[in-house]
Amino acid sequence: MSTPVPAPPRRRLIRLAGALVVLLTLVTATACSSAVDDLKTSSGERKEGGVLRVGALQDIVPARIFTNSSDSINVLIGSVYDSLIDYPRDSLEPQPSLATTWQLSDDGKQLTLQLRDDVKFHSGRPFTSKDVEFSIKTWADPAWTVQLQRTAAAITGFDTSDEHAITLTFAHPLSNIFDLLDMLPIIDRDTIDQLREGKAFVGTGPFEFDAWSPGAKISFKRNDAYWRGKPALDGIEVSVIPDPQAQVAQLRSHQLDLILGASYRDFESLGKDDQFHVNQWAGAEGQVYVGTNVTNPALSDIRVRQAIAYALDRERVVDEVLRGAGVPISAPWPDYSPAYDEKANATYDYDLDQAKKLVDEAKADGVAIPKLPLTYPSENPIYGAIAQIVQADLAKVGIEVELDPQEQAQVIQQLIGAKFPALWILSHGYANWTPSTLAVSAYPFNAEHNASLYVDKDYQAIADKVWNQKPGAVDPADYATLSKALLDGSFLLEIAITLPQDASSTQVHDIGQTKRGEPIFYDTYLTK
Amino acid sequence: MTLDVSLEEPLSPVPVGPVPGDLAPERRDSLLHALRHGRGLVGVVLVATVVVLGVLGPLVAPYGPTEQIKGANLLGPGAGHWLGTDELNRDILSRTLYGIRVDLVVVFAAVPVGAAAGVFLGLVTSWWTVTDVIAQRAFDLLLAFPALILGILLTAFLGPGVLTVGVVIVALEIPVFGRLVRTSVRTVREMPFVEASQVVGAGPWWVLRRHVLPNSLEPLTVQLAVSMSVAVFIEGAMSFLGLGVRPPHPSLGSLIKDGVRLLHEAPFFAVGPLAVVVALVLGLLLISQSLAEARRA
Amino acid sequence: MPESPVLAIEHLAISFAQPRPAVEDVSVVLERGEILALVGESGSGKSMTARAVLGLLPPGARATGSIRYDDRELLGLDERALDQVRGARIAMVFQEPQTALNPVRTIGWQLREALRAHGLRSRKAARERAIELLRAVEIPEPERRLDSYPHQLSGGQKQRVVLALALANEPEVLLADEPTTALDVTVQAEILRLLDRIRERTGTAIVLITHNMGVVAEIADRVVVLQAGKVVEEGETRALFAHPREPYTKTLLASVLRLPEPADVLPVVAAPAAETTPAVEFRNVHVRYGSRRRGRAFPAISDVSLQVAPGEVVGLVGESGSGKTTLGRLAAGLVPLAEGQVLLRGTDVLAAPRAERRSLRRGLAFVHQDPEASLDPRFTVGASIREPLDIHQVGTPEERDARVAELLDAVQLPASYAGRRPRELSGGQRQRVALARALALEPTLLVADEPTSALDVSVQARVLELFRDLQERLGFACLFISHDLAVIHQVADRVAVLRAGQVVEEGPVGAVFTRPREDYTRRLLDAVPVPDPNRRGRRVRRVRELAS
Amino acid sequence: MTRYLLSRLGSALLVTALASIGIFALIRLVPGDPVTVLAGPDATPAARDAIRAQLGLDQPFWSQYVHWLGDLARFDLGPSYKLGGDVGSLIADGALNTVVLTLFALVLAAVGAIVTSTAAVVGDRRWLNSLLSGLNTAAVAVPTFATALVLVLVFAVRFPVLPAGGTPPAGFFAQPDIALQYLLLPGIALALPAWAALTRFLTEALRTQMRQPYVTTARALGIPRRRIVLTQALRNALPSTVTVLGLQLGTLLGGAILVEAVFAWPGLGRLVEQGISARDYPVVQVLLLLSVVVFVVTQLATDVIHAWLDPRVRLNGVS
Repeated sequence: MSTPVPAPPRRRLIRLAGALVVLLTLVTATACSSAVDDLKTSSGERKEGGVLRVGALQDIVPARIFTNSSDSINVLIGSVYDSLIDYPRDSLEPQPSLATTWQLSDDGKQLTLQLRDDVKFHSGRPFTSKDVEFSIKTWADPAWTVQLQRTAAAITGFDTSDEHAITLTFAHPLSNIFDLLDMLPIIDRDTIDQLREGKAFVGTGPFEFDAWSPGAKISFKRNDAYWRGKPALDGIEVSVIPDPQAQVAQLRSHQLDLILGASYRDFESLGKDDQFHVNQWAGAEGQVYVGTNVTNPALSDIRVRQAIAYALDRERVVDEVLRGAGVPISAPWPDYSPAYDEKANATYDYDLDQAKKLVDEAKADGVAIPKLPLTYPSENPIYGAIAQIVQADLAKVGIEVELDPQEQAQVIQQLIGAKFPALWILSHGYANWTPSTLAVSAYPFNAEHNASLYVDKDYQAIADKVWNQKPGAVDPADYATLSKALLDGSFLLEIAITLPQDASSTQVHDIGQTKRGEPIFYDTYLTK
Repeated sequence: MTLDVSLEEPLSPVPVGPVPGDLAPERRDSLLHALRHGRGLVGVVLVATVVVLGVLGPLVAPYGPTEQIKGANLLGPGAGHWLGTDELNRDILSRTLYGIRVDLVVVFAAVPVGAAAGVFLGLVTSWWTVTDVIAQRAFDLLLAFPALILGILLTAFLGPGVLTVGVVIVALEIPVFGRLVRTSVRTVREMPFVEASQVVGAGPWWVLRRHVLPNSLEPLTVQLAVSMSVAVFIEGAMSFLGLGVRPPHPSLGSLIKDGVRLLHEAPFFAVGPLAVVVALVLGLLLISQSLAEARRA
Repeated sequence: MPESPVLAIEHLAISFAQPRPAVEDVSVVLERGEILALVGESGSGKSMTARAVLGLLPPGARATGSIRYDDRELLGLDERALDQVRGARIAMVFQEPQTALNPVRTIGWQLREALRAHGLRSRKAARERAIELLRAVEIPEPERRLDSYPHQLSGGQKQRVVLALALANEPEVLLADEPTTALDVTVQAEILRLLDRIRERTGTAIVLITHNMGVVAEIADRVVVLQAGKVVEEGETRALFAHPREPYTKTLLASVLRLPEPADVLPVVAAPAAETTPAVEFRNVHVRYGSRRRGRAFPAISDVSLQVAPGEVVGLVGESGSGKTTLGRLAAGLVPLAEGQVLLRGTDVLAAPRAERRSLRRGLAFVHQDPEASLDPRFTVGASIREPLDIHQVGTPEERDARVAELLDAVQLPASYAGRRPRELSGGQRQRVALARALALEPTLLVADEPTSALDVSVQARVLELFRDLQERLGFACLFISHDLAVIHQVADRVAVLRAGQVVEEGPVGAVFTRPREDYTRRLLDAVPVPDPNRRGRRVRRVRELAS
Repeated sequence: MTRYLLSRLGSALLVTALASIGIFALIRLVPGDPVTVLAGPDATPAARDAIRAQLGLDQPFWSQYVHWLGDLARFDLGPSYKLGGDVGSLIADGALNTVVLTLFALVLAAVGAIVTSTAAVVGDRRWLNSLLSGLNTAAVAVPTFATALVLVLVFAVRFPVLPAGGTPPAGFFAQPDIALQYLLLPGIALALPAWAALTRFLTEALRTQMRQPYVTTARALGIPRRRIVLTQALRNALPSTVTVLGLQLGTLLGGAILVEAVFAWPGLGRLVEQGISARDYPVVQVLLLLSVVVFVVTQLATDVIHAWLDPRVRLNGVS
């Protein structure tokens, strides 16, 4: 009566599951189709072409494409466009680029530039003086909200009668005119509308814009007709990876060749790993600072602001937060700036006793110091870390601080509207350029109207004075006065210069960087 | 007809009909019993340990939660600092002990508040068709947003902080409990004993208060434990995305977040807070499982 | 040569991990081709005994002793070996046809599975055999039914399918666990007939597990009486019914309610109570289920008019789906009225103002069929009984407690029971509590929906007696709903027979049951199994006449 | 059944319509102004006004809403404020990534749950049950971001066999074998809690089914236990499991935000976060509406599947 037992479905199921597991293992294990390149051992032999895979923290934003506000934008501008002149990274001596020579009139109000005649846009159209005029006028359009818009707007005349030369006329001498010419990418006037929509970016640079999928990826291909000669790489592919941790993981697993946005600590540990190379770009610095609203009753007393300046443990911030990738400062200037003065830079060295003394004095004079909110953007962890160090130090001198992390969007709105209730932490740039650029353009410093609501006649006067002079002809004493005005006003308390970093695998060679912070891949090549 | 006197119906409890799979009639306080034995006991011990650590933590913590110890930058676990120190020279053990409190608040305040609100709304609305339909659609709407999207959105309003986490959790729990209670109302109101009360003249409030609520307590208790474990995760996930407590104050989630940023260089950092989170969630899950089992039995 | 018994159970004992009624010592022998009835009340172990044969005991149960099929020991066999026996040699049919079939598989699929389990792999052959089986259990249009799902069949048809499944592999023994309990009497009669014919045709020996002495008398060759896990008495059916030896068997037989014989009934003196207002009056009422707006209204009650005089007990009988329960619920205000009027003590309930409606409701009470669900499991017995008093805030709390004690006494439960929980009570006790609760507000009308049908016969008899006694003492009117004609005969003054939502016949119980005017009523009466084996032949003949 | 489904469809549409108003209003109540975010810190007031007018944000609320509805009806989602691109294609890219990841995780979880819970019920061994229950609890008790990070550390950084993150460079369909490797780690991290929840539910549902009388009937017919589990109990447990699966989809979408962050997976989570932080109204309101639509459609789909799987509903319209 025993009947043949049918093949048990369970066994079939187990077999099926087994087959599935084997299949998956095979798929993952077969080297030929592995998603992870096994690039651990490098032969050091140069590879022809190849695509450089770059990780960036932020995506491009077409409306703010000329603002150096994200690392993807930096790659795009640096790769697709050329400017008329280039500053070397650590000096303010203009070098030829699209302009070969230039001549400034004696009164400093006219600049004539000779342009290269062998340059073509990616569209194939030749580059002419009209393009320079168009680029400057675009830059002067407030809609693009560029930093040196005031400088561009001060250019009142364009003589483009010669296709390969241009003469610019200024409303008044512009000490930072070469800053503008360095920053200004030469853009194609035919495709400006597509640029606005993010559909086309046409320039004269070593790489052509290929495709953009918002939020994910931007790709570039080699410009074979580049006037300097064709670049080594076949192309560049930028992946937008907002999480620094994920960037590092992808670099370590060799999915990326270069990452632009890891944390300071990650760069530190990658630097110790001989599979990777970490670059630190002096000359393209930013500055992190504590801002004060001088109309806040407690902060309106200069002694309180100075006390805060003394209580900032800049060395600790540089060591523990920036992991050494920075320099403690009291005045904004880097050491190669004409305004740099070692003594002025040490004005507010860490001195808790002095700080406490100032606070006590102010309190004795009846200044009430309630708990002060300290606002900072919550997205970037270094602000949070610095804020907590500042909070701890200020507590020691008798100033209670309440941390107020906010979204970047709200922080910027408060910055623009000068609406911070008391203190804030942010970064600024432009101290590495001609000093007048900082005083007339950078938002927190703008002498006319700034986020601190700091109004001072002397400061306004000296800011204007250093701007309305010929480039390179500013009296060093004027810069000293400017520094003194800033330090005496103490409305913006510098903490440290931050040095931009990036990390690449050892297969990547010869990456460059502009003063603007744009990575340059023209010379870059890969080894096998 | 007459009946033989010898056949007395027994007065001692006799279960009716031996249905296969039914268990002993002794069900008195079976829920409490479940918590005193086996898995339930493990759960209670785990949760109680975390609660005691959180409540007594400040007494035993060697340092303050925000105290920055000079020179103690990112130390590994050692005699002075059992769990090491963080980037800002703070003792992780102390921060963990203080951080537990945030999660305790979230778990034992926000979840009950959300649950109570959900139960109340569910009870009030589900009796009448019109209010029921409205409430159900509103609950649907709340459920339609994944927790973290709700979190991101609310943070845009309120800024990061414990309050935001609490509000997110309350907003999440309202529809969960509202729906649960609705199911109970729908089931219980069909029960013969409720019909018997209605025949005599019991109104909706009477039925809801006297019959529905007491009879929903068991599923609600189970859900409460589950929701509490979910709340721990939400605090963790929101802190992970930077939407949680404000620095410098620690929470388990923010500690894990800080820890995982350094996972590669300082793996010890996240271990302590992660262990606490796992213990708390595990404990709550075990409790809910044992309660659910006891209920089914 | 005396044939060996096909199934022999010796000293079977079943124990459980948790305390529950167990089987202590059961020995039963089943001869080839006979129908053996296993009789006993709940907890007597009759079902467990049958399950033990096929190794289908609930988890945690342990069986000792011996169960031999064809001299082969079954107890202790592993699942694989048991699977060879199950279905092929010994098959089993369960009580509840509603749930015994897989709801998401077709009838044909389930039959094929049963055949496949014992070797019939060919789809075509299986289909043919399935049709043959459905035909054997007398299901019309078997080819079409193969593609039906269980929910598309009636209860009786489902039980036939279950039988077809059991017979699929031509077993020698069929264990039938209460196969007709959940069915209407007319269907029950048909299924019993079918079982008998199957035995005659195939020679399958049948163990029939039942609590219904009528069924036993109808069909069984031999009877084994179980009480509390032990065999009390056994014997040939006629002999046992005629001369029960054990007191338990005697009580069991005595508890069985019987229908009146025409000769028993005295000419009823109708006591017309025309001048008093009826406790409840239905005037041309209609009830529809489903939303009428969506055009799917299904009529449950159509144009019924009925009166219940104060102090009168009116029985509502009918098969399932006849609308008897709906009518009761209508009186209790639990279902919406579609058309017509319901008058309580002469007042139209729906037209009455709120306050009056509330006071009218005070005079109502409702007892439900299911003792498991008729009390809130979270209330103590006392709280349950008190609830109507609480709702209407009658008297002080102390007075209410006193009233609870009084009511418990009235339903013959000790006052100490007030503190107990429903789960600590037996089914009969629960129904007593439900009755006490219903009487708390001294209702003028009690609606009792099958209050005793879930109870054992002996318990049922006592509850009915108590009910009758209370009714006479308190004088409330009552709508008593039951499918069991004998129960109605026991308690009701008048009876209304319902069929498909309409009253077919109405009148004094004695008159209707002995001299029915309608064919339908007669058929109902004839289908009731009579607990007297001597009258077996006569009844079968009459049923056949009616069926033709 | 059609009638039943139509009524469900009606209420689904109502929820979506109400949600669209709610979302539209809610986003505009969030403090912070898209114009200032877009214009950046250095813009002049005039520049900001120009941008505001260009975006149509100077219009009254209802006019903006009606405009938006009109655009929606024409499937024209307009340009993103910040990213400049068309919102439709922007979301389509992100949505594809998220949907592929979520569905992959859903399939992993569902298949895994069916395999493990049938194994547990068929096998019915004490050690097997303890093992599965332990795994199960562990999968629920460890936060998703922790499992995700550990997976990256182990399988991508320590032993680089799988990608640490990102989407397959050639897309999902060109090279399925590569795509699978990219999906594996985030898929597992996302699927684990859902697998645990489904397994727990399905095991319990199967055990409940195994206690049903029809199973006793089947056992009494000599049908082997594993066959009963696979052909009968599973089939009966499926309808309610589908409902739970539908609910899990919501949880998975929520979890996807975390997993996407860890694995640098450019999906909807990132878009939501960026969109809200930039106050990019067109992006955010479409995304939020999308999450409502997904929820509503899932509910509807589970209702349909539930009805279709259960012949009692399919044939008789009993809901």
